[in-house]
Amino acid sequence: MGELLRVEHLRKVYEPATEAIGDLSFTMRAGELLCVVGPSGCGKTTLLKCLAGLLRPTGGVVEMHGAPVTGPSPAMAVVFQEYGRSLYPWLTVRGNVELPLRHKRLSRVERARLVADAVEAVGLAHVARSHPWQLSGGMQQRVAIARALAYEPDVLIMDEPFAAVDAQTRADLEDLVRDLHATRGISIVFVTHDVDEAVYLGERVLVLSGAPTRVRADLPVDLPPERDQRSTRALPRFTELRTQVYEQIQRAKRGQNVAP
Amino acid sequence: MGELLRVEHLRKVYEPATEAIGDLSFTMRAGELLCVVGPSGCGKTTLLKCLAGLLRPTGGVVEMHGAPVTGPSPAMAVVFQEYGRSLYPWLTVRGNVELPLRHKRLSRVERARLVADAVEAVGLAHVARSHPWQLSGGMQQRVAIARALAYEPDVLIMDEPFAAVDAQTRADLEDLVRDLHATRGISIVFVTHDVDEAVYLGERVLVLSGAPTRVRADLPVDLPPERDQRSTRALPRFTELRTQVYEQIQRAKRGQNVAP
Amino acid sequence: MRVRKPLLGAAGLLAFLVVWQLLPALGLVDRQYLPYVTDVLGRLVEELRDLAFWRRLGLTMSSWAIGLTIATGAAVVLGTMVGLVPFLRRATHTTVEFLRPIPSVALIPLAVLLFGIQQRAALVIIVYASFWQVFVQMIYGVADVDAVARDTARSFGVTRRERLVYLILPTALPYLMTGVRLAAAVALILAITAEMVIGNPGLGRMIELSRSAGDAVGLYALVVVTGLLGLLVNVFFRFVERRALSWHQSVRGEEVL
Amino acid sequence: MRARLLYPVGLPFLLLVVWALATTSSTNRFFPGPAAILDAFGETWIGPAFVDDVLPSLSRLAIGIVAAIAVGVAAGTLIGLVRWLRELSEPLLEFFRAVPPPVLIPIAMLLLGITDTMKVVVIVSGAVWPILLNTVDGVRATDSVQSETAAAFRLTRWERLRFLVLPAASPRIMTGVRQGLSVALILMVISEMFASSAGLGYRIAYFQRNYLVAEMWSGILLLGLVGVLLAAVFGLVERRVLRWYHGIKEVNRG
Amino acid sequence: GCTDSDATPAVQASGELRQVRVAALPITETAALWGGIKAGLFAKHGLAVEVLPAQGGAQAIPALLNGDIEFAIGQPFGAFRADLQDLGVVLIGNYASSYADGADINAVVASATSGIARPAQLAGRRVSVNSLGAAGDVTIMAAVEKDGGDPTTIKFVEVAFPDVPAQLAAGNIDAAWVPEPFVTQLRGRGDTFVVAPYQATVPGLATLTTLASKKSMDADRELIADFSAAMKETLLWAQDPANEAAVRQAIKDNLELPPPVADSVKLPTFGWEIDRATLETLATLATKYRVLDRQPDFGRLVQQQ
Ligand SMILES: Nc1ncnc2c1ncn2[C@@H]1O[C@H](COP(=O)(O)OP(=O)(O)OP(=O)(O)O)[C@@H](O)[C@H]1O
Ligand SMILES: Nc1ncnc2c1ncn2[C@@H]1O[C@H](COP(=O)(O)OP(=O)(O)OP(=O)(O)O)[C@@H](O)[C@H]1O
Ligand SMILES: [Mg+2]
Ligand SMILES: [Mg+2]
Repeated sequence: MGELLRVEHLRKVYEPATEAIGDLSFTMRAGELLCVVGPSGCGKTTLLKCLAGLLRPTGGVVEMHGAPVTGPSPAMAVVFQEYGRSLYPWLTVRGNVELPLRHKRLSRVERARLVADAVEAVGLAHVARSHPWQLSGGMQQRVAIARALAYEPDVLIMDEPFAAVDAQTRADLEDLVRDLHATRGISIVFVTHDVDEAVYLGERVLVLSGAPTRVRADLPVDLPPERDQRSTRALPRFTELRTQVYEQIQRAKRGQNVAP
Repeated sequence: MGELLRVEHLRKVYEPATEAIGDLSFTMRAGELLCVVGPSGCGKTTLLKCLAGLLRPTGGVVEMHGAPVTGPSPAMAVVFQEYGRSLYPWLTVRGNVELPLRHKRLSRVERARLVADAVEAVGLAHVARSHPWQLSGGMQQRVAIARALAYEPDVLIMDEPFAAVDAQTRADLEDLVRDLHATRGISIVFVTHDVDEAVYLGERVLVLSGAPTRVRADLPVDLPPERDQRSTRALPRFTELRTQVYEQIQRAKRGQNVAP
Repeated sequence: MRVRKPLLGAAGLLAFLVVWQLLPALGLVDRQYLPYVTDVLGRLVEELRDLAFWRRLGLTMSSWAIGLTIATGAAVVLGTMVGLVPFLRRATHTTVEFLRPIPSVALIPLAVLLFGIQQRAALVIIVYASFWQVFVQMIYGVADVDAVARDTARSFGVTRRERLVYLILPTALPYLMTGVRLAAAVALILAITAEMVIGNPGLGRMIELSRSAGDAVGLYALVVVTGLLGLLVNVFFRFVERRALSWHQSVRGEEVL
Repeated sequence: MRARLLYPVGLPFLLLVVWALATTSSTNRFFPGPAAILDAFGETWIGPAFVDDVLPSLSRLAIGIVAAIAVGVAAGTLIGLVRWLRELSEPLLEFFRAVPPPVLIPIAMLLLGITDTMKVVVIVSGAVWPILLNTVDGVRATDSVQSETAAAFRLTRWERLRFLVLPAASPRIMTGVRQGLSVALILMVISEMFASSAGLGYRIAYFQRNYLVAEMWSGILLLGLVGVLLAAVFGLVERRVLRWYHGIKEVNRG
Repeated sequence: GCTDSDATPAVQASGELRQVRVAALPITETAALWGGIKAGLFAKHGLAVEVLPAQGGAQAIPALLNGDIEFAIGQPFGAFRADLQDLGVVLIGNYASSYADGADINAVVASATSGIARPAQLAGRRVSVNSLGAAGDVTIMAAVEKDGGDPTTIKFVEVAFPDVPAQLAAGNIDAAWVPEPFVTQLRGRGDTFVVAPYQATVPGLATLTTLASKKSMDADRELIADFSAAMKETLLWAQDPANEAAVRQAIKDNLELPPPVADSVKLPTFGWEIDRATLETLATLATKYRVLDRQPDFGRLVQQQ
């Protein structure tokens, strides 16, 4: 598979003077599952917004399939960190999930099926007719996830998508994501604060330094592609990797310089 | 120490027909640190709002220090799950933290010190003059935490307060909470989805069933009161407890009935 | 970037002036009824050099300012109260709906009866008309407080007064700003209309005089003056708004791609 | 149930009583009592006057309101969304907004004749401003995360309008419409005070000129009633359009 | 440099003058009053008069009744209406009248395209007056009937005098009742003079009269007497051709009229004596055409001073 994303010397300064991203370079293959971790406030959300074409970088290049990203691409879906605010209170759960499908020339039946499947997958079939403000925090977050799933994107960008759900649901959703990735070959960029999650899900973990952020470490996850909540997490290599990532974050937080 | 909270046959139905809390009874001692876990959407936030006097129960009793709770008490501080919306965009970080202190007859100097300490404690001293919408998600959440800390409450109610912060910061904040509890004797009700966190922090873990919620299990955490991120988590008893809690949640999700 | 906005605005005005000049020039409208812009502007300059004009302008603007201040003050206080207390809101609903649409013009005889042919009569009319603009906005604004934000205030035991100052008023501020801008325009319109109808001295009377004299150029010059006044008022309130609402989406929100 | 009836009529009834008491003790001819006005109301408005004066006025009002809403929302949305357009047109709009409608009537009469169209245009020319301004503000205040969501999912222009911009601005738009309604009613009266020989506004002006004080007050009463009726209809529409919004408010009060 | 068009040489008479407020329409006819004040005729009688512009009886009469003003100068029809409502208004004198013969001060003018040449042809057409239900439409109806037309078919609309030329030209109305200077202006551009309705039906009809309230009549006889004497003198002064220039100067000083118009505008007959007969005729016509439902009580309304 070819190169999907290329980020080179990316830099983003929020006016007047907050340097969120210092100088960031990495590439990502098509079909890869890349996890991004880093200290709070280091610039992960900012990076995702630049990748998704929602924010114009101050400097550097973001390329997708070799062409510079100038705006949101139709092949991409995003799950926002601020899940609550990304749902439209005037639409029901179903309406929110269906909304992005409207311009996807699908038959009515097809569309209904996609929506129903996605809502089912996140375990919200029983509240499909409720409005978002009638749901709990975790349920709202799952609506946002369902919306992205139903959209059937080629690239899925997720910003701490499981922050507000319980351990069991989280495990189920993690497996759902792995499954999507494996069967449909979707490329996924996944931001998380949970180091175990990053290692369990990712094929590669990108550790970012504190703001202004740089790449602090780029660790390939050499676990078998067939993963399982029990056995994979019990592997010694898993523990090794998670310790490695954890230490990198800790150093990033302490602001140590990146080894060249 | 005496009884702080008594909840008896609590029931809450959202109009028209969502039964969030079925029949909930438990008590809590003053100075206790109680962790609440349960499946997503089971009614944890609803419970906290009832405890805080923000929501009127449909049935049952909530008593604090022997008197029924009819409205918010000045001795209580709450960290909301929807941290973003609980911050006022027209105030700076400092302004947000300072706001609840204004009616606390403190000298200006004293107040400034409290604010500075709290903001420092959550690691946001460098952005004290920014507005909340200029901050990342995790930073916003920490502002909400700082606000509750500066308030110096007797009872602290926290609804997934660390959902959006990185592993390292989370560990630091966990220790901060343990420390507050130990040195100042604050009573804390702490909702979390992280089972490890619940066991590490709590003196007792309350596991709730799926909605309409009941108490599924009420487990005392018999770990030594002196805890430490490395050694405590490495204790065999810790692993035992976390497996216990995890299994209870899993069963709760599968909707099995509570053993009487 | 700073200069872009006024430049564009000026371009808009200029285009309008050109169209105006062309209408009579191409014979689409008789110039007796729609005189050339150049003539009107010429007259305007003449007026601007006349002290009497400034005196009348002063009279009109002082009624405007006094009326607007009273109306805004009263509406903010009453609107906040009615908006916050459900009992008041429900009890006053029909009465408000009844009183609001009563044309201020129809109240002129009443005002004259109470206060005579004086500035105070005009003030009553101005206050009455502009009060409702702010009042309605205030009620809506006060009701728009975010639930989580409000619960936050309640749970921290923030006092009533502080809640008002730090939560409710900031939430209602964008609404208030719109209300005041609307009210400022309405007050100006009524200051002038009242002078036209009641006949107390000011710009309105000048307009009525040029009208009855069939002096189209003078009439349009004065209409332009009223328009310009409205513009100045808006520039002023926009400035205040940018100051007061720097945190608000509509002010900071221009960055999204 | 009792409270539901008590709230809408309670305060008006109280005011009516105060008024009646005040007028029995005073002999001022310009303040007739409620009984006299009610008499005049029956004599003046019930009968052919309703068809000749009131109905045409109301239909012009209705057309004017619909047109003002259409123009105000369409233009407001466009201006709110397109920054350069806003900057281009803002001074111009402010300019026109400040021109008193009575001054515009002769010009409108010239261009459109002494027709119903002229009166409708006058109504629109005043009622459109609150709607337009509120729409602009509402559109501009759309939540940033919500618009980012729309951008990320590549909603088309039309979908964005239909599912994001208009619903998000709808609470503000409804505030504007509510204010526009009363302005429209006022302008209906003013437009009939010029170049007219029938209509509700004309009648009121006529009574006023002829010191038919009770009749004049009955006209004002009728206007007030029309206002209440408009507000009631508006309330119904608003509750439908803003169901989600009131839903949230409802939950918050819970 | 700057100008100040308000700055008129102050003619403040010294001494103890009694303040009097008079409401008058801002029209050319008021020139007699302004001129008389400037000429010091009121000061001679111990009065300092302030002229308040009122837009018509609807504004002036409430102010008169609540004591905000002492006198008002207005059309007799306003006084008729007020009397019918028992408001307690009295006519204490005349002010201006139309001409019994010769070119009158107002007329019905038809647009050239309407083809109207005589009063009877107004039947069934759109005719404008400045205010419905007053002397204008009553006398026009009488004139049409006199000429053999059906007055009930005329469609009257209200158009303010200054708007008439444009509306006539646009074809929105067929004919209009206008005073000077509009009559001259319209005829000058080719519109047709149809009839002078006052002259045709009630020659010499009063156009403006002086009003006071019954209350002040009873309470302050001295003021009424002083003011009446001053008014009488003023109107005589204004009627004197020797003072015409001063009267026209008063127009220029107080109204924003272009000087050529102010110099050429036709002035009415000024005089203090009320011609009660013409007023009664007018009221009779008004009752006939159902503009009024009964006759005012002239015995109490007219109190010539
Ligand atoms: N709109 C904004 N204006 C100004 N500064 C901003 C804005 N958004 C973010 N920042 C700043 O940019 C930096 C990076 O923010 P970002 O949201 O990308 O962090 P993050 O890595 O997503 O953090 P978290 O894990 O807490 O969500 C932070 O220091 C923040 O204060
Ligand atoms: N305002 C509301 N109106 C109607 N139903 C509501 C409302 N708020 C919550 N609910 C329902 O009540 C139930 C419990 O909600 P609650 O927010 O208490 O869950 P929670 O335990 O906090 O979940 P999470 O962990 O996802 O935050 C859910 O089924 C939710 O749909
Ligand atoms: Mg983030
Ligand atoms: Mg919750």
